[in-house]
Amino acid sequence: MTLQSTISPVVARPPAALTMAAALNAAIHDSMRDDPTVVLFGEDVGPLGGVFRVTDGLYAEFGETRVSDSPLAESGIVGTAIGMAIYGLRPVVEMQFDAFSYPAFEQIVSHLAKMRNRTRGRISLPIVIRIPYAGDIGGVEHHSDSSEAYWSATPGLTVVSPSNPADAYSMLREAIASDDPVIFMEPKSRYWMKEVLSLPVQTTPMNTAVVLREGTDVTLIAYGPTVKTALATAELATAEGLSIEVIDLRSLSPFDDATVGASLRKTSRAAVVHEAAQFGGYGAEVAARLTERNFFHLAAPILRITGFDIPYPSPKLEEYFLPTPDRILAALGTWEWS
Amino acid sequence: MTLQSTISPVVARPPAALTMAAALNAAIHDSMRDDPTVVLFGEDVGPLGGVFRVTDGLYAEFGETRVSDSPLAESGIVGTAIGMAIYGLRPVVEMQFDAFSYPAFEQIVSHLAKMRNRTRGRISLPIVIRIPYAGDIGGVEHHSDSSEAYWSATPGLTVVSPSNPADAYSMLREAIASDDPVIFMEPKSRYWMKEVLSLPVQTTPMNTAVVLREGTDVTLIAYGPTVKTALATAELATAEGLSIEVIDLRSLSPFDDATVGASLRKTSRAAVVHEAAQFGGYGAEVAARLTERNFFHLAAPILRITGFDIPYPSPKLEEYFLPTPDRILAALGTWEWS
Amino acid sequence: MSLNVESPVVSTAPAPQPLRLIDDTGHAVTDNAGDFVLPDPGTLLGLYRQMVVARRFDVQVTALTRQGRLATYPSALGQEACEIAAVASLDPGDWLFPTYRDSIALLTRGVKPEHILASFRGEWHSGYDQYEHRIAPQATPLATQALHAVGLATASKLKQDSTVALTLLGDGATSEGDAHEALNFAAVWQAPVVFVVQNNQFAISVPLDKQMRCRTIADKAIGYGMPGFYVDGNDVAAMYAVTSAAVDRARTGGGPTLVEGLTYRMEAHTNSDDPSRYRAAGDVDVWRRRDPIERLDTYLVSIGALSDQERAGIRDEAEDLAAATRECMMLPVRVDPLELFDHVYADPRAALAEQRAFLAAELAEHAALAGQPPATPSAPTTPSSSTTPAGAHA
Amino acid sequence: MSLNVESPVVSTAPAPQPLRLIDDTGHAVTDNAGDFVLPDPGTLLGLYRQMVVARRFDVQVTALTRQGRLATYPSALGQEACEIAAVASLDPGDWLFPTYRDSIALLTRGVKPEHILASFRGEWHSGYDQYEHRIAPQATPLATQALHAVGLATASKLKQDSTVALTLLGDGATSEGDAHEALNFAAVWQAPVVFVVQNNQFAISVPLDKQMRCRTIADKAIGYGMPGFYVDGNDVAAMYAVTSAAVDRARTGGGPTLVEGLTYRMEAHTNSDDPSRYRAAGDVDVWRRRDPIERLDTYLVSIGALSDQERAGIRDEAEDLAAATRECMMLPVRVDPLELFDHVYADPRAALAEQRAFLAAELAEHAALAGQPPATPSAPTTPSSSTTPAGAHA
Ligand SMILES: Cc1ncc(C[n+]2csc(CCOP(=O)(O)OP(=O)(O)O)c2C)c(N)n1
Ligand SMILES: Cc1ncc(C[n+]2csc(CCOP(=O)(O)OP(=O)(O)O)c2C)c(N)n1
Ligand SMILES: [Mg+2]
Ligand SMILES: [Mg+2]
Repeated sequence: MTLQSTISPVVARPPAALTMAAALNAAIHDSMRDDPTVVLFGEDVGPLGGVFRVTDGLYAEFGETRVSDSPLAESGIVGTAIGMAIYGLRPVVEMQFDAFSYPAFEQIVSHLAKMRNRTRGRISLPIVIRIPYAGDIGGVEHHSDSSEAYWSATPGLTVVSPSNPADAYSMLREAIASDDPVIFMEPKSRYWMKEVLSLPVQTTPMNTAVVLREGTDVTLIAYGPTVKTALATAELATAEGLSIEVIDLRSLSPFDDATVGASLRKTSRAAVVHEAAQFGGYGAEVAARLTERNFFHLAAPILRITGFDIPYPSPKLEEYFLPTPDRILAALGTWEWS
Repeated sequence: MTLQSTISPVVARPPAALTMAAALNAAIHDSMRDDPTVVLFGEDVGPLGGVFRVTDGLYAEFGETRVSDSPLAESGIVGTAIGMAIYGLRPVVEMQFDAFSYPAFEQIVSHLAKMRNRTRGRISLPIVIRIPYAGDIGGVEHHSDSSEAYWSATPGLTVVSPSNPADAYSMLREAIASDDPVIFMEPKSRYWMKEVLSLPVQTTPMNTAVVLREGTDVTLIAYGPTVKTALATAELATAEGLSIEVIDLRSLSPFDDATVGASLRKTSRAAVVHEAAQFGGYGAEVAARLTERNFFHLAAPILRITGFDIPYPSPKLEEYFLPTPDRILAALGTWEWS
Repeated sequence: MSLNVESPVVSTAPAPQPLRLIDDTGHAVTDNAGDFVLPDPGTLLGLYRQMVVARRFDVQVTALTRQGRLATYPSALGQEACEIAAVASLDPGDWLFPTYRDSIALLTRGVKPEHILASFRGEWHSGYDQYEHRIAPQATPLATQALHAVGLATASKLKQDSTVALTLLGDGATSEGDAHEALNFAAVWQAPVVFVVQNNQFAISVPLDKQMRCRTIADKAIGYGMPGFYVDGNDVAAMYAVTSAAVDRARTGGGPTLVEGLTYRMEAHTNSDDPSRYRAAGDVDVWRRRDPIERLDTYLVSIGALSDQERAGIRDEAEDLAAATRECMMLPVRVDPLELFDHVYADPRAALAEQRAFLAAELAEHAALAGQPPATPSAPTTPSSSTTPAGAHA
Repeated sequence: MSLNVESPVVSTAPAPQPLRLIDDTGHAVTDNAGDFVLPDPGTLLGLYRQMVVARRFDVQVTALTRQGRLATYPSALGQEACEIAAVASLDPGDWLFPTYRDSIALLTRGVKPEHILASFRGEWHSGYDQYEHRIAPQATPLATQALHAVGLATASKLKQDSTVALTLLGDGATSEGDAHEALNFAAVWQAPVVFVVQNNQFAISVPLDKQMRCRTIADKAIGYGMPGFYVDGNDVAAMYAVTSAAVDRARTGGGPTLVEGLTYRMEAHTNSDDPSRYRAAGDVDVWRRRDPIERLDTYLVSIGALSDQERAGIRDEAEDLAAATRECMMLPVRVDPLELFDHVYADPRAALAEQRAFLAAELAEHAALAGQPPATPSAPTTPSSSTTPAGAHA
C-alpha cells in the first residue's frame, strides 16, 4: 500500500458521549484520513490499539504501512521518526508511559528540539510524541511520572496537555498539523472522562490558555490532570465565599502570558497546581514569570500546590501525594487576606 | 590488583597555583588514595586523562583495576556504576560533555535518583557523575549545554557546581564521600582558572551557599560559570554607586534557603544569573521559592538574567547569548528604584 | 553479484533446534543436547517441586489480582522452567536482577509472598530486603537491570570475589539500547554475569518477528564475542544444565554468557491486558502441550523418581503456600504516609522536613475533623547511616 | 563440560582477513575477495581523483585549524577510501547521514568548503542546504544519526520510492545503544539503508579492544539477521565494490547491510587531542605503509591507467581547491546575532520576539556607545513555511 491521498469528505458525526481516549483516537484517525503523510507507530499501537486503546482500530483501518508496532526501543522510535520526518512524513509516536520516554531523551533534546535550529530552518520535524503522563490511576512505580518540566525547559519543543475530550481532539489535530515537534502530554487519569461531542470539534488554538471558570479573588492555574482538581476547588471555595478563577493552561510551552497575566491583574493573587514535584517543577516557571511581569499587581506571593519533592509514590500512598482541593484551599488560607 | 586499602598519611601539600582541573584531579586522587572502594571510569578517563585532563595521571597511579576507559556508552557507564555501588564500591564517572549525559537519562532518573526510595532506604548509591557543562569555550554544537534544570527537577539527586578551585577540591571530595548520588557539574569555562591553594583544603559544606561579596542594594545569585560574571558585575556596579551582594549557590539541589533568604531580606532585591535558557531554567525555582518565602520583603520582582530561550548557539554567536555584566546591570536598571 | 551469497548470515535461514534434554512428551533425548547431560534425578525432583509450588503461587496471585486485591500482576505461567532453573543455578551469595515478570524467581529464592507482592499491592516500590536475598528490586524500565547486573559482577571481579550476577530479561527488552550496552560491557570487562532471556515470544502484544530478524536471540552473542545458547525454555533440565554451566563459567573467570530460553507467556501480559486482540487461542493450546511441569512429571514418573504420594506432598505444600498467600493478601494494607519522606536522601534535607511536617499537620487535622485520635506520632525514620550495606562485600 | 566447546562463537578466535581487491603494495588480489570483482579502471581513476582532492582538502583544513582559523576539525586523513567509496556508491537522490569526521564525504558529494566548514568555524551548526545535497547535518551525538537514516529509508520504502540512505559511523559509536536500535529497526523493517562503520581503531584514545570483544564489527550483523562485511577500509576498490552492492541491494528491496571498513585514524582525534598519550608513533607508521591513495596509485600506474601528467592534473585540481579553501577561511566570519531567534520554531513565539527585540536594542545601544552606525536593521527572517521541504519526496 502506498501513501496515496485518500481524503474523504469531512462529515460531522452525530453528538456522542466520548471519552478522552476516544477523542484522541478520533483525532489521529481524522488526521490520517485527511493527510496521507501521517503515520503512526510505537509499542503496541497496532493490533492491540495501545495499552490505553488510544489507537484502537487504526491498524485495521489504515493497515501496516501507516500503523505499525515498532521494536521495543524508545530512542529508536523517536530517532526513526526524525528520519521519516526529514523525508516528508508526519509521524505520530507513542511513549507507553511517561518514564519510558526517558530512553529517548537524547533524541528528543539533541535532535528533535534542535533540528530546525541546527539547519537554519531548512529541516522541519513535524512529529508528535504522545506521552500518557501523571498518576492517580494506581499505577506501580515508573507508571505515574510527570515529565513536563524536562520538556518545557527544552527550547525547540512545543509542549501541550489537554484536560478534556474536546481539547484532546482539537489540540491533537493541531499538533499533528504543526510543523514544530510537539510533546503531547495526555493525563492518564482523564482518559476515561466523558463529554458529549460532535466531531470534528475545534476549540481555541493549542497555544492559548483558557479561563474555564471566572472568579474575582484568586487565579488558580492548572493543566492536564489538575484542571479537574482546580475546578473542584473553585466549587468548594464558593461555600467559603471565595471566588476562584480557574485557568487551564493547555499549552505549557509556549506559555500564554496574555491570558494568564490578565486574570492575575484582575484577581491580584494566583496559585499554580500540578502533580509533579515542586522543586524545579513547571510551576516554578509559572510563578517566576508571572511575578516578573506583574509584580506590582500582586497582593501576595504566587503559591505552588504540587506533589512533594519525592519520587512518585506507590498506589496506596498516592492520595497523600497528590494536590487535593482541601490542600489547595488550605494553601490559599496561608495568604494574609486584607 | 585488589581493592586493598592503601591509606597513606595525609600530608598537606605546599601552596601552589592550581587550576580548577588540577584541583578536581587532586580531589579524585586523594579520595582514591584514602578509600579503596572509590573507582573511576568513563570515556577516555584512563591513559588520556580525560579530554579536559581532569583525570590525568590517575590511571598510571592506581592502575587498570581502579581507573578504566569504558566502552563508549553513557547509559552503560551509569548503569554499571549503579551495579558497582550496590556491591559496595563508590564509582566516580564522567560524562564527556553535558549533552552526552542524555543517553544516560533513564538510568539517572529512573534508577540513580530513585533507588534509595524504591528500596526503602536499603540501597544507597554513592555515585558521583561528573559533568563538564555550560559554554563560553567556543565549543561546537552539543558541547555547551547547561543541563542543570533537568537534574535539579529530579528528586533523589544532589546537584552541585563549584565555581573555583578550592571549592572544586573540597566539594568533589565531599561528593565522593556522600551516600547520595551527586551530579557534579563542572563549569568548563572555569577549568583553567587558577588559585593558590595548599591541599587538602576544606571549604564550607557542599550543601550551603556562600556570600562571596557583601553588598546592601541587590542580591545577585549565581553558580558555576556565572559566578565570575556576577563578581565582575558587582565590581562595575560600584562605579554606579550600586552595592551588590554576590552569592555563589554551590548547591543547586538542595537549595540553601537560609543563606540566600537572609541576603534577600537584607537587600530586598535579587536577581539570578545563569547560562541556560530562561524558560523552565533553574532560575525559575530560585525566583519562585525566594518570592514565596520572602514576598513582603521584596521591593521589586526577582529578575532572571539568563541565556535566551533558544538552543545554545555556535561559537561566533555565543557572546550575544551569554549573560554579561552589562546585560545584568541593564536588567537591574529596569527596576523602579525609589 | 549477490550480497546474500557473500554474507556471513542469511537472515532467512531457519533457526536451529533449541538445545534440550527432555522433550515435549517427557522423554529424555540427546539429539540436540550438545555435551550437556541430564541433571541427576534428585536435582530434577527439586526443580519439579519448585516449579509446582511456583505455579500454584502464580495462579493464586493472578486470581487475587482479578479479585482486586493487587493493583497488577504479571504472571509467569508457563515460564516456570526458565525462572526456576535460573535461580537454582545460583549460589546463595550470588545476585539476581529480575524484572516485574519474575516474582516466582523471588519466591524460589526465599522471599516471602507478602514481601514480593508489596509492590504489586501498592504498598511500596520494592518490598523485600535486597541485601538479605541478594536480589535487586524487580525492574520495570526494560533492560535497565542488565547493566546493574554487569556492574555488580564487575565489582565482584575487581574485588576478586566469587560472586556471580544473573539477570533475567524478556525478548522484547533485547531491543532496548541498554540490553546492547550491557552485553557489550560484560564482554569487554569479562564480567561474571549470566544473561537469561526468557523468549516468551511476545512483548505485550508484539510478536517476536516484529521485534527482531535474526534466527535466535542467542545468535546475538556472536556480536559481543561471548557464548550464546538457544535452549528449550520449557525443558527445565536443559535450562538448568546450561545456566549452571554458565554460572560456573562466570565464577571461574570465564566471563559472561547469553542464554535464551524459548518459552511462551500463557497468561495475558498483566491482568489489564487482552490477548485475544493479538493472538489466537489455538496458539496458546499448542504451547499448553509443551508444558514444562507436565513433561518433567512424565519423565520423573518414567524413571521412578516421582511417586503419586510425593506428588501429593508437593501439591499440599503448594496449597499451603497459596493459602498463606491468600491470607496475607486479605489483611488490610498498612502504610505510613510520613514514610514518604524517609528514603529520598541519605543526607536529611530541610525542605523535606518541612514537607513532612506539613503532611503530619494535615493528617492530624483530618483525623481531628473526623473525630479520630490523631495518628500515632511517627518520628522521622533515621536515614540509613553511611555504613556500608550488609552483604555489600559478600 | 566446557561452555566454550558448546558456544557458537569462541571469542578468542582470530578475526578473518578483511575482504580486499588491491593489497597494501598495490597489487590486485583475489585471495580474499569473495565474488567481488575489481571496479573498472575508469571508476578507480575517478575514486583516485576524489581521494587525492579530499586528502588535500583535509590537510589544508587541519593546517588552518592549527592556525586558529577554525574552532575544531576532526580529520579523516587515512580514511579516504571509506569516505569516498561510501559517497561514490550513492545515487544523487540518495541520502547520506554523516558524522563530524566525514567532511570529505560532504566535499565529495559537492558541498562547498565554506558551507562544510561553517560549523567548525563557529558560524552556525550546519552550514549547507541539507535538502539540496541530501545530506543530514553532521552528527556529533554518537550513533544518533544511524536512527535517522533508518527512519528516512523506511519512509522511502513506505512511499515506494527508490531512495536509499547510507550512514557513516565510527567503531566507538557502535557501543552506543542507538547503534543497536538502528541496526535492529533496519532489519525488522527491512529498510533500504547501508551502515558503513569506519573502524579506525580508536574512539578518541580508547582502542578497539576496550570497545568490544567480538572478532569484527561486521560480526554484529549476525545478531540482527542482516549481511555483514569485513572489508579492508584502505582498499577503495573493495570498499566501493561492497558498498555499491549493498546500496543496490537496499534499492532493490533486499534490506539493510552492515559494512565495516578496517582503517586507521592517522591524525589526532581533533586538533585539541594529543595522541602521544595513548599510542606509539610506530603504530601510525605501520598504517602509513597501508596508505589508501599510495596503493591505488601503484595499481593504476601498473595497469597504465594513471600517467604522470594525469596525476599532476589531479594534484593541480587539489591545490586549487586548497587555495580556494584557504581564501574563504581568511575572510572574516559574518554572523547576524538576530538570526539567533529565527529558526527555533516554525510557529513564531511572542516570548522570542521580545527577546529578539531586547537583543536588537542592546546591539543598537552598543553601536551607539561605540559611535558606530547602528547595525543594519534586520527584519526577522520569515520562519520556514509549512510547505513540504524541497526534495523531501525525491
Ligand atoms: C523502557 C520501557 N519501555 C516500555 C515499557 C512498557 N512495557 C512493559 S512490559 C513491556 C513488554 C516487555 O516485553 P518482554 O521484554 O518480552 O518481556 P515480557 O513482558 O514478555 O516478560 C513493555 C513494552 C517499559 N516497562 N520500559
Ligand atoms: C553520545 C556521545 N558521547 C560522547 C561523545 C564524545 N565523543 C566525540 S567523538 C568520540 C569518539 C568517537 O569514536 P568513533 O565512534 O570510533 O569515531 P571516530 O572519532 O574514531 O571517527 C567521543 C567519545 C559524543 N560525541 N557523543
Ligand atoms: Mg516477552
Ligand atoms: Mg574510531
